[in-house]
Amino acid sequence: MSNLFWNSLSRRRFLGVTSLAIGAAALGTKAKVMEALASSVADGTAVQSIRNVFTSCGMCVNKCGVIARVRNGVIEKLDPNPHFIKSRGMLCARGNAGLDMVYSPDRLKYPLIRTGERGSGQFRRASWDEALDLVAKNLNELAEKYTRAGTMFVSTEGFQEHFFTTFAECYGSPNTLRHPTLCLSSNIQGFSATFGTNPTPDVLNADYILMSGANRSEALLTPDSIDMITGEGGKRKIVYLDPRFTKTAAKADEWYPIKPGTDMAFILGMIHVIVTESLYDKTWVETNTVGMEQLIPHIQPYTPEWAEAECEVPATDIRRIAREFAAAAPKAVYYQGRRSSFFDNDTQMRRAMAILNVLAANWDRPGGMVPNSKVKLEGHDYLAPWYEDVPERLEKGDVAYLSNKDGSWKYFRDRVLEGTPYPVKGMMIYKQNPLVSVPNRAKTLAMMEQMEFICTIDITMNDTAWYSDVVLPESTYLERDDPIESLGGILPVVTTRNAVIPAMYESKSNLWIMQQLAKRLSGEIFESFNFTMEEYRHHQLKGKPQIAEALELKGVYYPKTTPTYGKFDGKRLKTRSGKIEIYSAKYAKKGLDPLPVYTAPEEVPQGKFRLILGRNAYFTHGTTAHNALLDDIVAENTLWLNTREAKRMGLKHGQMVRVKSPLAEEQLRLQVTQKIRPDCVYLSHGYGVLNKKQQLLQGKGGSDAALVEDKVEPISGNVAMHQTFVEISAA
Amino acid sequence: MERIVACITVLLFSVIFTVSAMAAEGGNPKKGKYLWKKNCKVCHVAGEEGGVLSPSTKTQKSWDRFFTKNKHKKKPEAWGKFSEKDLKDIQQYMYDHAMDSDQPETCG
Amino acid sequence: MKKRRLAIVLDTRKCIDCKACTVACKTENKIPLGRETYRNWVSEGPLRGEYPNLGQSYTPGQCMQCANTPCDRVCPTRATWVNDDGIVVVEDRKCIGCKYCMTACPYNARYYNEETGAVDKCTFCIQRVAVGEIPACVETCPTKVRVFGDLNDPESEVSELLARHPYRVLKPEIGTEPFLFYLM
Amino acid sequence: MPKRLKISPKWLFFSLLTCGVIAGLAAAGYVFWVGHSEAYNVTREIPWGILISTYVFFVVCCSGLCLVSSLGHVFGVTQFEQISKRAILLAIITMLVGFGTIAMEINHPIRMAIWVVLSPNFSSPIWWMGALYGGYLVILCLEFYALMKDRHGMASTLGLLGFVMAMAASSNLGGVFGLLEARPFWYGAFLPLYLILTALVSGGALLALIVYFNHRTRGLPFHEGERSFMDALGRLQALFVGLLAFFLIWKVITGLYGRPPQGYEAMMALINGPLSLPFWLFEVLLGLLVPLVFLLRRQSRTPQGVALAGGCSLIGMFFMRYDMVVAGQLVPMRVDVGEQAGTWLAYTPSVTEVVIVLGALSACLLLYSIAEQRLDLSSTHT
Repeated sequence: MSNLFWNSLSRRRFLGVTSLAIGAAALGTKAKVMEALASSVADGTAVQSIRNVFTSCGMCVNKCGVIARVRNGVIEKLDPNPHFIKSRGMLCARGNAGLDMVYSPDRLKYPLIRTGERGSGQFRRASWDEALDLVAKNLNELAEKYTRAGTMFVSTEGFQEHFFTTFAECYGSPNTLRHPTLCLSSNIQGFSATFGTNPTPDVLNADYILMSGANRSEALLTPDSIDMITGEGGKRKIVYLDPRFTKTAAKADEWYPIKPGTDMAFILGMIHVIVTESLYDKTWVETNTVGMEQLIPHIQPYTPEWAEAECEVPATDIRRIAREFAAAAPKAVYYQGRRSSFFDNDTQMRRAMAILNVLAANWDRPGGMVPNSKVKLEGHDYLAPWYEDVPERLEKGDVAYLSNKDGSWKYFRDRVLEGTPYPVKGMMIYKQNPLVSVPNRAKTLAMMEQMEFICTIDITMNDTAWYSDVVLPESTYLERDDPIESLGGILPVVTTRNAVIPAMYESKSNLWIMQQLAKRLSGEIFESFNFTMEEYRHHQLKGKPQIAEALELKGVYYPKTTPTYGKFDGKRLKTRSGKIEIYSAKYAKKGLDPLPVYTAPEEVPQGKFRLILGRNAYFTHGTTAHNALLDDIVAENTLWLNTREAKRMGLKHGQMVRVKSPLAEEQLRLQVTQKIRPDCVYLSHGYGVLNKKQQLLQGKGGSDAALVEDKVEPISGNVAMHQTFVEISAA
Repeated sequence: MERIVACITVLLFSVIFTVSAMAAEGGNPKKGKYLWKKNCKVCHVAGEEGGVLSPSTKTQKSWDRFFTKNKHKKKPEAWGKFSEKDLKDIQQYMYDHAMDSDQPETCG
Repeated sequence: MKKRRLAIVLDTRKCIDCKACTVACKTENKIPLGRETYRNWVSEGPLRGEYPNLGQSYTPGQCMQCANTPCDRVCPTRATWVNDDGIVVVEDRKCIGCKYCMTACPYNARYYNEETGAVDKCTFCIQRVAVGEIPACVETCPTKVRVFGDLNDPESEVSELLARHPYRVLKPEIGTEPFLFYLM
Repeated sequence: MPKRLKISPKWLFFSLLTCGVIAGLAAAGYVFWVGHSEAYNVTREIPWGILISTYVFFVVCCSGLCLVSSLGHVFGVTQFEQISKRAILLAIITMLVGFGTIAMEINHPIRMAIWVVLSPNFSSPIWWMGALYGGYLVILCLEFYALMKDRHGMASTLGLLGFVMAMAASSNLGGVFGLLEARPFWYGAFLPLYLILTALVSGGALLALIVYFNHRTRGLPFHEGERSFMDALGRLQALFVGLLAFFLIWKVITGLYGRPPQGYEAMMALINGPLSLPFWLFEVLLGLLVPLVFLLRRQSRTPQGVALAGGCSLIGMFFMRYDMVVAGQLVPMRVDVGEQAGTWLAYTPSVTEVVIVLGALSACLLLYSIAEQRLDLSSTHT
């Protein structure tokens, strides 16, 4: 009956109940609250039960440190953990809004089994046993019919995702499909091909920062978003390229509304200046890199004047910026950003970025590109059973460098739809919401349509859950004990999650769900899950009592508070040559361009606009749009259109418009603004949902996933989301 | 059009390369992973006889050298229980996940 | 004990308009959900210039805890007053909901809270300040735009900041003597 | 054949008003049920809406009735004495209805009753508003009692006191707005004086209507004395409305001249903005120009003409209050939305607010009509 109780309380009331609680306990007015609190502190007797629990935020990928305050069993407030050096002791709007993830009336509360058509939203409540039995039965049948590769396992990052991928491996499916090819895989590929790893820019100590579309004021990344603003700013300069005047642009020293897809031309132009004017540290480059001799002739045609014609940043500025950048080196950094799913040349664009960083000789230096440190924890050992005759990954060979763990969404989905080389008919989903996050929603729907069984584990009835056969309610990040997690970076930290309150309703941790499924599949599989979270955590910290102690006392462990630079000096890098590779022999061997070769993006056709995507600081991907506290800040996405274009087309700010791409048509409200290039339109991600359950999102905004075509970057398999052209008309 | 051709070329190359690499090595890396975890990791963890070892400890070259030249010199008897095919599988797994392998870093 | 004069000094150049302060305040102070119910805010300044030369500033704000206090003056039932720390407080049970203070406030810092049945406003998180903590907005801010402290203590960070830097207050022409100071 | 139902105008009049009152009460019930934020369109930026402006309309009518009717029994202008009772009675009714309207606007009228006594703030114009109008109501009641009991001495004394109170209360009501430094459109000495003048206009208009409809409904002819009374009232009204026109002209000029910050935008909201329709059509045309035309032309200064001018003035006054209250709040105190910021905020009364206002107007008319039926309000001096 607990669910009914929560249904009957409106959101407003929830916050009201707690305020009444505090009011009643503290005898009425706010002035009295103060007195009561003051006196309770004075004589050391708390009036009521108040607990502070260290935990980690789960609203996005950053995992900032949180202190949750619980009053009489209700989470009252999430505060930043001041000791948490990675997040610099802050908590953003989403982190603060975490309360609504727990107390949202739209939460998934108990296992559901579909009764109507897929997508009809008709489910019935089921017991855990029934639901789990059904999932296990289907997994067994699917393995029987289509081999164990016939079920795909879709998931995204989180402290308990590991158990899901382990389960996939133990079940025997090679087909795990994660988020990186919707995000940063081309970034990782380009930088790793150069440095052997994807290093972290030392934003705090850099004197000169160049950013291409890395919107750090809105796509918050700790500690970069903070360091960008609060770093030693005396000599600091930020040059920012973005087709939109974002909040990062507002904070930058210079902003250029660069033509989308031409950042590589800008970078090559800079490299040209630095190389031809010999503005780089030759000795350093000679000792630490390979391929400079190939770069020098390669870069000759890429003059700033040539670059200007491509990217629309004036040649004089490119020249000046290149010289300023070189002068600031090695404390100059071309910040690579995170999401790089922009264009089909993205890996090579990131290669160019990496090479520019190489020329700044900033590798492993203060204010430069610093390889990540990570605190090593004891790994969880498991032995996945061996199954004969399970084929390779479905999309194996489709991508130049495919991650076995992550796969490539675009190619994988195409293969499922083709049914080659073998059919995939089962879908297990944890935490990812592909109907919102993967471009070309129609294809995702078609893929799900041909599935014989779909099971989603999530905390809310999102679109993907809506189209599933079995929906399992996971407990939120504030209701679970999670594994100890080591977060890499320039200053690595170790953190964890402690259940702030017991799991509400019938929600369960993912570990519990995996254990129950494992048990139902086989004893051999269950062997890999036969432990408690406590045992697991204990094992992770074996021989490291200092970490356990720090987690207990401060909620976070960090081995150092100042960065260590130069730890790779004289050491072999994880590249073929062991050195930094300006020229990539590995790429050459695969028939890829060993040095970045510029290809111009397709021109925007007459009468159309390039659709670009992005974020604001008030929600994370497709996961937090349905949060009442954040909904108060931004309720829907709007279509940005340049003032000049709007005037030309006779469109008014605030009116509804149709956005038509080759795939779909969406309607949303128009935002007329000078903050965008005239040839582009922009919308933020996560709206225009299909489900009828998430109350706050009904009829709000338009879906980017429906509009955006599934173009792809072939080296990393990352999608290219900025290559869709749309028509705009009044609705 | 040119770009499409370029993409297809890249794809073709990558397919051919992967296939040829597989043919040359011939092992099944997944089976290799299973065998490695089942048999080798007992000794190759912290505090055990073999010391910490993982595929990413060595480069692809040194793994190849290990499997063709060294052949577990330190404790040849541990080597004996594997069939030729098993060793090929393990070698493939180690090679595929070596320090300088093509396996990209990931997120989360 | 010497009386305190609590104040916030803001460096708006650091503000990225992430609105963490607004959400932190809403949860800390149990503010009802809604777009009009908030104690603090971040204002997007007017867009300067023409494309492609643009500029914009973001200005967080909340009750300015004015020393010459218009809301205090006009409240018919003395439901609002300035306490010993310089914080403008509202005593809910005396508030009749005439909203005169809302029309009197030059900063639009007050709103009517349907749950408490009284006009509500920023109190520098009085419940936190009472136990020696800092206001939620100050604590949660990623870039630490706000600094909170006692201006009667010459050693405090706020006193030092105001001594060292030029600053402004909002709407000085109205003569409210606000205690939110914006560094320039 | 069913019996033909004969609907007398009187029956129709009373049932319409009763319906209006019932609708108003229903709206009030709805407000108690769902709460103010749901029922009203007032916002944190525009906390005062049509209920406040209607309240101002009523209580200023009340002051005006008193001021103008005092010409009779206080200052001995005998022509005015014939309507003293009616004027005072209507004053009491308008004030009660006005109080009812503001009680709907204030969230906690009962708390108010307690805390204005237990915790008074003497620097608050609203506190003084309550005190002055409260005291004024007592005086009005006593005065009405005295008039009904033919105690002329007492009535005169109380009338004088009421006159002073009416001046104090209406100017203080102007002060409620005029003392807000935050609102340049309202701030200053203008509104207190303006409210006294508008009180006179409203009072005069209402008196003309009372006299006119008293004759019409009872089928009484206008005798010479009454014609001359209406003529005198018309001239007086012409003076008041003419003065008001000058007040308004100077308010507009000072609002535009040099574009004073905020004051200019508020004035532009009236002249060429969201309030331009009520401003030009109702406040200026209907409220000022039409009455002036009727009152200045000798041919049209007939009882009908004066009454018609009064009716127009009164409608104009209603919208004028609305314009004054809303315009002062339309300019944002704070620009929050950068590029998309408009010059003005938006306020349109909700259906509930409008129904309450209609209910209040109906209640006022109904109460007065009932009183006319039940009490002998004819003057003893005629």
